[in-house]
Amino acid sequence: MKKILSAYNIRKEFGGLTAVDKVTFDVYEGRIQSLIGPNGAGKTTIFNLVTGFSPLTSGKIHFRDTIINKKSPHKLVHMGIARTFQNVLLFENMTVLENVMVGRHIRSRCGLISSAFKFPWVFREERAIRHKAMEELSFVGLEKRAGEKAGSLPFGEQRAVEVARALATDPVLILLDEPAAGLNTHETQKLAQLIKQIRDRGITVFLVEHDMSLVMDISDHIMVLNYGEKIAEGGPREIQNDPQVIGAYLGEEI
Amino acid sequence: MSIFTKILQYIFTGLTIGSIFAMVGLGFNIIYNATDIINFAQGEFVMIGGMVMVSLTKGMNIPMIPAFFLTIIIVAIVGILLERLAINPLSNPSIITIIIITIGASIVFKGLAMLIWGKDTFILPAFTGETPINVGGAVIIPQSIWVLGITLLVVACLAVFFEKTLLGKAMRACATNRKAASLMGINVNRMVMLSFALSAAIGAVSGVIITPISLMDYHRGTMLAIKGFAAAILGGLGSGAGAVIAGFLIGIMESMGAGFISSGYKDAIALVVLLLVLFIKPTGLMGKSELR
Amino acid sequence: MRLSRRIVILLSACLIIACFGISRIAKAANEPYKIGAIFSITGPASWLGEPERNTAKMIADKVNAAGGINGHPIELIIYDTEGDETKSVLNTKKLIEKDNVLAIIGPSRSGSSLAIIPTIQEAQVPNISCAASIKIVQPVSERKWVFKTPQPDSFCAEVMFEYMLGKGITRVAIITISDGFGDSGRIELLEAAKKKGITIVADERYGGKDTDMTAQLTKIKGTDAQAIVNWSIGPTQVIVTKNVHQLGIKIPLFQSHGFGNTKNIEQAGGAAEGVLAPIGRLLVAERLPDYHYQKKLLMDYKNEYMEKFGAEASTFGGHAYDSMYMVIEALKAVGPDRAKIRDYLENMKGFVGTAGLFNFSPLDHNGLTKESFEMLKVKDGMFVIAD
Amino acid sequence: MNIKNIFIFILMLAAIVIFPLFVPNKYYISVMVVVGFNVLICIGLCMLMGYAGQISLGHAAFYGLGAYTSGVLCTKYLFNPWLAMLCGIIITGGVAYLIGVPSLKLKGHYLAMATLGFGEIVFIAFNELSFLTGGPSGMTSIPRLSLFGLALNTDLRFYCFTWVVVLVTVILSINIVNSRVGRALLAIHGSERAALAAGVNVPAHKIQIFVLSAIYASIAGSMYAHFVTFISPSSFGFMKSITLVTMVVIGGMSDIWGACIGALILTVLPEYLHVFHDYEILIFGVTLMIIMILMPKGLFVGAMDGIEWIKSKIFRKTNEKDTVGI
Repeated sequence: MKKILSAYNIRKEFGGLTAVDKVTFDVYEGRIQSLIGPNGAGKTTIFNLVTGFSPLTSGKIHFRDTIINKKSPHKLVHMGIARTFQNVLLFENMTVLENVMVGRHIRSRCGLISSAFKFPWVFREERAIRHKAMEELSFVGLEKRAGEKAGSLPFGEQRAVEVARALATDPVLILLDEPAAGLNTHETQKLAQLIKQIRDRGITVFLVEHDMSLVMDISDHIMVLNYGEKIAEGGPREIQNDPQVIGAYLGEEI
Repeated sequence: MSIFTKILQYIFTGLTIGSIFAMVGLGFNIIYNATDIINFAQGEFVMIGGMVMVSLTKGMNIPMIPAFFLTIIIVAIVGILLERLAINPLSNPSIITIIIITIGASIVFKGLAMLIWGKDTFILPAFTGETPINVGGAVIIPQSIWVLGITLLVVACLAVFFEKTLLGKAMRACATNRKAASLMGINVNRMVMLSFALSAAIGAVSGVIITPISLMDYHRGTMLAIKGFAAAILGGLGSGAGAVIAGFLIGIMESMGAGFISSGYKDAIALVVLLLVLFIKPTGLMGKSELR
Repeated sequence: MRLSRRIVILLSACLIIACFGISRIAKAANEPYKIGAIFSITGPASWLGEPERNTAKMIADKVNAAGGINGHPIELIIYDTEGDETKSVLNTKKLIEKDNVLAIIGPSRSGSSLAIIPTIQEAQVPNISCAASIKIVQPVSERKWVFKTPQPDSFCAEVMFEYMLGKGITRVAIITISDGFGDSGRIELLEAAKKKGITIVADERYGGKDTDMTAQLTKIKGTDAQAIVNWSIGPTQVIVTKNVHQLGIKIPLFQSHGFGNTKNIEQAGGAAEGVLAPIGRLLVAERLPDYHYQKKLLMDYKNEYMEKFGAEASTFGGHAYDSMYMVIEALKAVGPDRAKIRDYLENMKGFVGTAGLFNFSPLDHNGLTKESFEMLKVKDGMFVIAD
Repeated sequence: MNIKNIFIFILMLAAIVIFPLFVPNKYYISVMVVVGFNVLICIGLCMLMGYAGQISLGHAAFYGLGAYTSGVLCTKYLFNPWLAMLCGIIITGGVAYLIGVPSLKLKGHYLAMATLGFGEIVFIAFNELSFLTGGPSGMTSIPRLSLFGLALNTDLRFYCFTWVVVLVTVILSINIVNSRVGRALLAIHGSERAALAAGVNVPAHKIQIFVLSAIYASIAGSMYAHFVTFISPSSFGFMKSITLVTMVVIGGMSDIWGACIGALILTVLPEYLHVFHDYEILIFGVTLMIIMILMPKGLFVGAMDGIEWIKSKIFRKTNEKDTVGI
C-alpha cells in the first residue's frame, strides 16, 4: 500500500499550551482511516495542521512526495486534499448548487477579465462547472435541493452539501471532521454508506469521529489520540481491546 | 530653549490632547464591549457635552459644579434616546448597517446642535484661572492638569465599576457572552442601554473639560470620533486600558511629530504608526482577536 | 411589536417632512431681477457663509421694501456650498441654468471661488466673489467675468510687513492653517517677505480641526523671531492666540484679515490683548472721524445688522454687502443684461463699500488699494487703530 | 445576465436616453454627470463590500488619486488626458495593491480603521505636496477631454460619455459577479474558512477586487477632474468616503443595482432637501437612519423583497415564508 499522507513528529502549541505533541502517523491510499480520542485530544487540531489552516510549531507533513508544512489551504486543495468542518461551514447566502460550484473553483480558470467580457470559453467552463456540481449533488442525493438557499436546509442535508462541495474539488484525500455529529441513526447509516462510496471512488478518507459504532463499522485503520499524543493504532478489533484506549475513554462509551 | 524643555512641552501638549482621544476611545469601548457596536456618534456626545455646559453656565447662570453634573445627566439621556430609538429596534444588524446608522445619528446630532446653538464657536472659562505653571522651562496651563486629572479619575472609576460592583460585573458578563448572561438572569437589553448612557456620560465629561482649551462648535464631533476610534483600534477593541494608553500615545506622537518632523504631516505620522501596528499585530496593542 | 415601532418612526418622520414642506409658499412678483448667491452656509466655514447670507438677504429685503430696482423687485436665490468644491460648481450651474440669474455673488471660500471660474467664464455670467485669494481675479484676461470685493491677501501681508519694518522687526515666524485660505496667505507672506526684506525664521502649519498649536508654537519660541504671524479664519485663530499667551511668548502676534470679528476677542479673553491685524474699517467704525468717507456707510450697516440679527457685523458680511450693492447699482444703471452688467462693473469707479474705495478697471477686478486696510490692535477688549 | 438584470438594464438605458430630451434645464444634466461618477465608484465599492464582504472607509482616496494623477499630469507635464487617465489607473491600482496586501488581512472594524487611516494619509498628502498638487487651494485649468476630435465641452456631451462608461461598467461588473469570480467573492463573504477549504485563494481574490474597485474610483476621479476642471483636496476627504459607503449601503449592497440606486438617490436627494435650508442636515440624517432601521438591506433589496412578497400574496404560493425585510 502506498502512503498518501505522512506526518512526522508534528507538534502544535497555542501560547504555551501543547495541543498536539510529537505525533507521527501515516495515511494509506484507498483506505478509510479514522482518528479518535476523547474531547480535547487534539483531533481537529491535527486536521487544521494537515489542511494548512494553522501552522505547525515543529515537525513535517508529507503529502505524497511533497512537504506541505507551509502551504496555504487553497494550494492543498489544489493538490487534492479536501475537508469538511465539525460545525458545518456553508455559504448560507448562496444556493445549494452554488455552494457546490464553489468547490469547482480550484479546477477552473476563468479570471476577472475573461469573466467580465464573457468570452466564449467562459460559457463552456461555466457549463462544465454546473454539470460536475450537479453530479456531486446527486452523488450525495440532494439534486432536488439544488435551487434552495443552503441556510434553509435541515442540518443533516447541510452536512451532505458540505461533503459534495469537498468532493467537487476532485480530491484524492478527504478529511471529514465529525460528519455524524448531530445526525440521527437513520442519517448516520446513510452517511456510512456515503463514506464507503467515496472510498470506492478511489478517494482516501481520513475521518475524525465520535460515533464509535460508525468508526468501528467503516474504518480500515484507527488511530487514537489522547492529550495531544498518539496512544494506539491498528485495526478496529485491536483498538477495541487495547487497554490504554479503554483507559483513555474511561467514563466514555466505546 | 533646550531640547529637554521642548520635549517636555511636547509631552504636556500631547497628554492634553491625548486625554480627549483616550476618553472618546474609552467611550467606544464601553459600547463595543456590551454590544459589538462601534458608535460613530461618540464624538457628538463630546460636542453636545461642551455645548450644553455652555448653555447651562452662560445662558442660565447655573454654577459650575451643579451644571457639570446636569450636563452629564442630559447627555446620558441623549445616549439612552439614541439606543432606544435607533439601535434597539434592529434585530441582528451587520457591522456596516450599524456604522451607517450611527453615522446617520451623528449627522442628526450635528444638525440639531446647529439649530439649537447656531454656527458660532463657544468657549467656557478655565476651571481655575489661566495662569500657566512653569515646569522645567516648559509651561502647563491649569486646565490641562484638570483634563489629565479628570481623565485618570474617570479611568479609575470605570475600573472600579467594572471590577467591583455587581452592575459592572453584569455588564462585563454581557460582553463575554450575551446568551449566557441572559440565562443568568441579567437583563441584557437594559445593560446595552446602560452602556450607551455610560459612554455618553463620559463623552459629556470630556466635552466639558476640553471646551476651555479647544473651544466648541457644532462641527467638532466628527474629528473627535475619528481620533477616538483610532485610539480604540490602536489599543485593541475591548480593552479600556489599551484605548487610554493608545489615546495618550497618539496625542504625544502628534505633538512630537509637529515639533520635530513637520506640523503639516503630524496627523499622517500618527496614522502611519497606527497602520504599522495593525499590520504587525492585527488586533491592536492589547486587543483580543475579534470574532467574525 | 417591532413592526409597530417601525411604523411609528416612519410616520413621525413623514409628519416632520410634511410640516416643513407646507411652510414654503411661493410668491409671485412683477418681473423680478434674479440675483444668485452661493455661500458656505453650513460646514466647516459656516462662520463665513452665515453673515454673508444674512447681509445679502437684509439688503434684498431693504431694496424690495423701498420699491425694488427701478420698480423691479430683487429675487435673491441663495445656495449652500457646504464649503465643498463639487457642490459649488453644481450650485453655480444651477443658478445659471435653472434659475437664470443675472449675476452671482460669492462663494465664501477661495477654493470654491477658483473652482467655479471655468463655469462662470463659459456661461458668461458676472460673478463677484467674496473670497480673499488674489488668484481669483488674476490674470484678468482669463477672469473676464469675475470680480471680488475682499482685500487681497497680498495687501494684508504687505501692510503687515510694512508696519513691522516701521517698528524695527525683521525676523518673523509664520504659522498658517492648511486650507485654501491659509495656503494662499502663506504664499503671499513668503513673497511679500522677499519683497520687503523680512526673514522668515519659522514656517509652521496646522489643520483646520486642530485643538492645540502649542507644539508648533514651542518650536517658534525656540527661534529668534521678533514677531509671529498667524494666518487662519475661525476658531483656530482664538486657539493660537491663547496658546501664544499660555506659552508666555512675549513677541507681538499678528493675525490676518480673517480676524475681523469681535467674537474672536471675546473668546480669547485676556489673551487677545495686544494682537495686531490689518483689517477693514468696519470694526472700528465708531472710532473713525466723522468726515471719513466710509463712516456713515459702516455705521449704518453695523446698526442695521445688529437690529436685524442681534449680532455684531463682521467684515465677511461686509464683503457680501459690497457685492450686493455693486450688482444693484449695475442693474439700476443698465438693466437686466449679463454682458452690460459686467461692462458696467469693470468700469465702476469711486464705489464706496465696507472694504474701502473700489476703482475697477479692465486690468484690476478687485479695485482696492492697500489703503483699504487699517492696522488694528486689540486694546481693553476692543479693536483700536494701532499707532 | 438573467431576466431581472436585462429588464433593469433596458429600463436604465431607456431612462438615460430619455432623460436629456425631457429635462427642464441643463443643470440637471450636470447633476446626472456627477451621479454617474458616484455610480461608477459605488459599483466597485459594492463588489468589495456587498460581494466580498470587505469594508472600506477610504475609497475617496482612490477617487482623489485618479483625479490628481490626471490633474497633475495634464497641467504640469502636458500629458494627453487619456494617457493621464491610464496612468491614474495604474498608479491607483498599484497603491491599492500595496495598501491592500497588509490591510485585507485585518477584519471588521480593524479593516475599517486601516482604510480610514489610509484615506486620511492620502488626503494629508494632497494638502501637503503643494509643489505637485497646489496644496489646499487646489489646482485649476485642467483641460477637458476630447473623443475622436470631438471636445467634451458641453454638459450634454459629457453626460453621454459618462453614462456610456457607466453602462459598460455595469455590464462588466454584472458579468463578474455572476461568474466563477463572483461566486468566490460571495463565498469569502459567507465564510473565509469555508472558502479556503473549498479551494478559493481568499487573499488573492480580496486584493483583486480591492484593486478593481480602486480602479473604478480612479476612472471616476479622472473624469471628475476633466469635467469640473478644478480639483482640491476637500472633495476627497473622509466625508466623501463615508458618503460613498452610505450610498452603497442605502441602495442595498448585495446587488449592483442597489449601489446604482443608492448613488442616484443620495446625489439627487440634497437637491430637493435644499428647500429646508438649515434643517437640511437634520432631515438628511433622519432619512438615513430611517431607511437603515426599516430596510437594513437597503432600498433596492427591500423593494425586491417587497415585490416578491406581493407576488406571493397574489399567487398564494405554498411557501408562506416572510421574506420581507420589515
